[in-house]
Amino acid sequence: MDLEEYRRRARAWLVENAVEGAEGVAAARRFMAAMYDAGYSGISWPKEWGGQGLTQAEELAFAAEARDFTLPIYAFSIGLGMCGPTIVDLGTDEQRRRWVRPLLRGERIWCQLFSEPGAGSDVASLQTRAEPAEDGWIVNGQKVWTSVAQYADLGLLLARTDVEAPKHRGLTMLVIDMHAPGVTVRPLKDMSGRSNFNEIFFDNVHIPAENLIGQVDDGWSCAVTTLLHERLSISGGVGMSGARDNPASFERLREVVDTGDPIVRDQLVELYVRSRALTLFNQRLAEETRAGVFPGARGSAAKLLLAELTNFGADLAISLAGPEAVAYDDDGGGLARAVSQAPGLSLGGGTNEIMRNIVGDRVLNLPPEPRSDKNVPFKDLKVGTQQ
Amino acid sequence: MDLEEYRRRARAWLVENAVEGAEGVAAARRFMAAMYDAGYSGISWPKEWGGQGLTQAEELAFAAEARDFTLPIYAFSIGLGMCGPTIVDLGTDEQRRRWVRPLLRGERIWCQLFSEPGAGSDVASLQTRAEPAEDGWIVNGQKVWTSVAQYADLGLLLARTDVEAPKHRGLTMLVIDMHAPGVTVRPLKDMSGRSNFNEIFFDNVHIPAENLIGQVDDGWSCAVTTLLHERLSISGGVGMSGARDNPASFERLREVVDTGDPIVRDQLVELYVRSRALTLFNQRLAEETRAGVFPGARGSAAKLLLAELTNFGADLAISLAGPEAVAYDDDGGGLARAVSQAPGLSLGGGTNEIMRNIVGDRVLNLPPEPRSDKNVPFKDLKVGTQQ
Amino acid sequence: MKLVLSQEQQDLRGSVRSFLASVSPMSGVREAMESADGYDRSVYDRLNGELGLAGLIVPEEYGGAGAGHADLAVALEETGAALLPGPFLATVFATIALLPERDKELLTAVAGGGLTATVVSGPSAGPDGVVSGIAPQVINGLDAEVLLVRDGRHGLVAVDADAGGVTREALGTLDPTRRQARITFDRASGRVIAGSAAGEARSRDLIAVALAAEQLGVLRASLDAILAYSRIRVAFGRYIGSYQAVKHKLADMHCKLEQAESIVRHAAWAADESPGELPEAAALAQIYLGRACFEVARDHLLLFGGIGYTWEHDAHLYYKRAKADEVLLGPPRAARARLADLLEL
Amino acid sequence: MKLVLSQEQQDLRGSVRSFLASVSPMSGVREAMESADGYDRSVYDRLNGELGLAGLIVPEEYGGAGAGHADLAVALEETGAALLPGPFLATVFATIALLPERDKELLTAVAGGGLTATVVSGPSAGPDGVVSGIAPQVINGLDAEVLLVRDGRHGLVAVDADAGGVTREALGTLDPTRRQARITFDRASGRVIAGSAAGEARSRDLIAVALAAEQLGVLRASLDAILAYSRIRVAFGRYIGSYQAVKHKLADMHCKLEQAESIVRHAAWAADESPGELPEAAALAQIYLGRACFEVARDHLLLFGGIGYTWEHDAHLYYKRAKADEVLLGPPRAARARLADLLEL
Repeated sequence: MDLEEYRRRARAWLVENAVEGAEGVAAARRFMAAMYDAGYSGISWPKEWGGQGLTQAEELAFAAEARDFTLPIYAFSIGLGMCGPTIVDLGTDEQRRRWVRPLLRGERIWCQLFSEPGAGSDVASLQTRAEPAEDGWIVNGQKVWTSVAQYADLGLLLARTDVEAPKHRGLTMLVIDMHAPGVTVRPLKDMSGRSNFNEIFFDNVHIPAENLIGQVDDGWSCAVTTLLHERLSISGGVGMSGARDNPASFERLREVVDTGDPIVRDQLVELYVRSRALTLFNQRLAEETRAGVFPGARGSAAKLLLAELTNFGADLAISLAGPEAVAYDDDGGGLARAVSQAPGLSLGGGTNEIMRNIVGDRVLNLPPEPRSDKNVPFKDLKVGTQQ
Repeated sequence: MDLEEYRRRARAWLVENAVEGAEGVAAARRFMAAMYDAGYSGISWPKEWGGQGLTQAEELAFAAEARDFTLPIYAFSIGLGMCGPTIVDLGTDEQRRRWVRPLLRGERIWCQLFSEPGAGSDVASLQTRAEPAEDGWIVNGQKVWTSVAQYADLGLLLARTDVEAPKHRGLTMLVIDMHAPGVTVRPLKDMSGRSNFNEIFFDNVHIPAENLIGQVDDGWSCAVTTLLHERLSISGGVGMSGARDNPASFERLREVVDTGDPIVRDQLVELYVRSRALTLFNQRLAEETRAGVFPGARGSAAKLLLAELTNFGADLAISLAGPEAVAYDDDGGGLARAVSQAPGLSLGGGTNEIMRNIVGDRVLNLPPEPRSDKNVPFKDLKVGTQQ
Repeated sequence: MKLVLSQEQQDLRGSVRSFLASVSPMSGVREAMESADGYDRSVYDRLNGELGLAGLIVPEEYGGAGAGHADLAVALEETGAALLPGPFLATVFATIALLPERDKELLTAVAGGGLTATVVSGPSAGPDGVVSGIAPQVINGLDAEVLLVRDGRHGLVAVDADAGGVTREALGTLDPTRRQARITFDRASGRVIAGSAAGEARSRDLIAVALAAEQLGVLRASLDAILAYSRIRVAFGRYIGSYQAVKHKLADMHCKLEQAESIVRHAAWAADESPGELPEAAALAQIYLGRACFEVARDHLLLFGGIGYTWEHDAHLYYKRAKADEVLLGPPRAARARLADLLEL
Repeated sequence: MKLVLSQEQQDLRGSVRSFLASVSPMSGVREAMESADGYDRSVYDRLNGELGLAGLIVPEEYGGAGAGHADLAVALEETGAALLPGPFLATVFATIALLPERDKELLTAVAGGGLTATVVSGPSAGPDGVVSGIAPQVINGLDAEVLLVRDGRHGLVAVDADAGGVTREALGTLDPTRRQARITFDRASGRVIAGSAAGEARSRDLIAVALAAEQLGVLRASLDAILAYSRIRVAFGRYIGSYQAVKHKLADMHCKLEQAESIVRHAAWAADESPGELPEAAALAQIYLGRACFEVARDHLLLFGGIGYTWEHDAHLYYKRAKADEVLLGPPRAARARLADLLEL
């Protein structure tokens, strides 16, 4: 089947099945199961573990068609974007068998447990401890910024197993049962008033030995794999869609502001120029990907630009709309929400500063900054907030 | 005499003596001598060495009046702003006697010899050597960015006397006779086509022992004194005058661009806002200075803002004026010159990056960046450009 | 020109600052903003009772302190820095509107600290003081006891907030620390206070300067908060303030603060001492402070990293106040167009 | 849509790049810009003789290569990166203006590499081809052998540069690598080449895309130069590229390059394959590249430090080309207003 035919059939399936208004976790599970049965879950994942064994080309073709629909699979985004690919890359066959197919069929929801209050940009300075115990580990500590944890069955955890080693060399990756005794999930309210994230507390949680991913104390290299998948899954979608959903987008804004004012017109042009510049960059990256050139760290440039554009747009929108944007009836407030959510894009998935470091180091091959924290035993290291 | 009376008399003297059109070094010497005789040279400098022994208040009052005139004393600016104050602060009485009065009377022109091709922002990594010789030193090396060196009689030199010591601890400050054998001054053409700077080459130049300023190998602390005077003398004048001389200033630009266009009007407003913001900041610093609160490193913020404003204004001016700004008759080209000279303000007297470091470290008391070059013998240090 | 604080002004700053730190710390602000009224009336009463802030610029003959706008700016900088909820700024605006008319009744009541008021634009009034029309957005419209309707033809009309024909509806706001309301007037009766065009123009400028002073406080408090954090937060083994990415951004924010303070001091000085310079100085203050305050508040939030994105952290309250303040008196382009007119461009 | 180079285009890029590196290195550019003519005619002849660049987009029936605008963009990116002096861009503009009219005589001459031309705006022509008026600024006006006068009513008029009534005066220029002239026409005789409004509109868009391609080259070369330097220059014991102040600025410059390249590829693709999208794509390219190219060239110069401020260093040549290019087709606000019209704002 050629790609056009694949795309046509995918679209037909989506038209039939991606009905509006399906919400909640149960609907998500049902939709994942339907996608799996139709062969659209894990399109480029290995057939052996439950995928379809097709190429990136088909994966991208389906994604391109899916952009016109709202698929109710948000709860699976972390599993599909990060955890699943990590298991496929680094798991044992036994682990792949246990976890990949249930994920693709919507039976297991995953979350990712890396960030901590004292370890944001600097993930490797995390303090959650996993201590050896009979037939496995006992985990104590706290995680934060965890999406979909409130629904999750399983979590991909990074914990410290050796405090004598330098910080990158004493971490281990484990899969944790989110329903196990001692796991507490607490929603975290963000500045826009939503609770899309959670805090997770571990109080003597037992993890069985067979849930180890990779090697003990080699968790950092596993995490690098996961983070690579995270960045690809963020930058893959950036700037490609969603303009109609964003009240601060050029398309929506032009309908509400006074374009008779030359200054307003000129500022809308500026927003258009920046939006279009990023859209075309993303389209070029997508073309390259289809041609077999993977964006790698260049995706961090796209992510940085999206964060800046989102903040620029929300700020501009309110300045153009004026007082009514900040005091409104129940049906208003779209722009206020936009400006309250915009900073999230500059913080989630790596701050703007981290993105610039990545672009500088990995795309431009600039000399690295001297590091003082690489060879010090973790227990002697300054981490987090020091009063 | 109260300050108002002082100011009135100063103005009367300036009206009488600061005639337009006086140019050249001979005129500068004559004008300095006249200023000295009238008591306006070295107003706040110690009486003992040739100054007037008055306070900063009188110094600032005279400077404020002088802004409305063009004093032909450019050749003495380095001596008055940096070298002289360093001699007054750090010289022996014998040195003060020898050098201060001749400077104030216009008999000796000074230049400052710190920067080198491999040591710009990082002045302390300079490589010019001063080796002990009979009754003094022998100097070899090269300096660059030296204003008024083509007229100079004397130079304040920073040279390396110990390559075994860490870079800040092997420097010595010396006064060099610019007419001595082995000193070559070559004009350096800048990007605007002017030759306001020079390169200086030293080929076995002898400096007598009595020309040592401070202690051997303690030149860095002497240089810090000089650089402090430099920054004060730059920031003291910034944003306070010269708008009429700058074709990219708000005042000049408003006369030539199409203010009927709302976009042009809005951009002129932006230029006005930024110019006024800096002017008022400088006026506040001046008020504080008059009240006895010295700006210190806050002057670096003013210098940074002036550099950014100058570049912003020149860039904007050409964008507003359009094609005619970049292709012109003999009597045009003012804006082209402005945009060619603007970067100079971001580079001379410390780059924008150095200014931000200073503001961050000394005004905001932020933690210092780790330094790897402080305790390494200079001869083992990487400096300059490494092919 | 006077761009530095006098000793008296430094004392005023100190007393307002320490008062707010003890009486309205951020924990109190959060309680107040989540309460039904949105502010703590007892804090407001103590502010006026103990510090006499409501009467600060009211002439002594009406029971006020007779202080100048430069003094008012010092106080507003502190209430801004503390994100004080409640009708203090709204009442300052109303006081400014009343000053040129020297309305004894209301000025005396305000100076006594017993009256809250707010300025209302939109509705129109007849010469008999009967007001009709809608004011789409009124700051502290639910809190004010007197509504000062500004009518282009008949000057100010004071309407009792409880008067017949007055309907007030709460609005949703970006800034949770300052409430707004829509107020509908349906033949509501008020008292006409004569007004002049010159008085109105000056009031508008003084209101812009007062807001700019609050914004200066918001800006400064944002910068101070992130400066403190950047000295204690570690990433990759170093304090984040030692990284150039952070340090240089903070240096740029400091540059904005230096200029912002200079502009506010100048505008407040002009308000007191050089009325001819006031219109330009006020427009400059509105334009510069609106932008600089938001930019600094935004960057301070971003530099906090993930913690700054949480509801529990205070960063978003400064960010939202800054953005709401930037458009409080209209879209920024309106102030810019006004400055262009003043400059005769 | 096609935003990545084909193998043929990569080959074209390689051959133009290596040709220019050997035939017109920066030392040659400096000699040329200081010479009387401002460029080296032999370089121009070899460019056309060996690479056939002048005829690249001329249809094969007139002796050209019949290539598309996407190919032209690749070539112009390289001549831009090399700051090639001389009438290449001017002749490309003239060729673009001639294309819709398919004027055999001139297209054949251009394709042969033997003719230099430039487009002239300002003067007006009669139906008999007699031209009068002043063209205040014409790029390579002294170098061109044929002046293509664009008259709103009668289309293009080709005037011999040596014709009677034509007076050419050299102008001072910000950019020393591209000369401009004022040309006065006093009843000069030319040949009328019929022109259509549609053809003229398309030509204007294509000229904007061609210039944007040159600007992409200037941008990329500036960034490459400072990237290389930041890897070898040491300050305070470290390579300057390891400092976040430098690294993060370079990352932002790279982001501009990525977007700039995407925009140029898209506009060139639209020129060849999707004429309906061309006007918007061309306006976008003119706006984005004008600004991004100057900003990157400026920042590259500043990051070089003092050495970048010297005449001997090449940084200022890129900076000046970038600024001159930004206003070559008019002030930026004109392109922005045009885009607003196209977007029906």
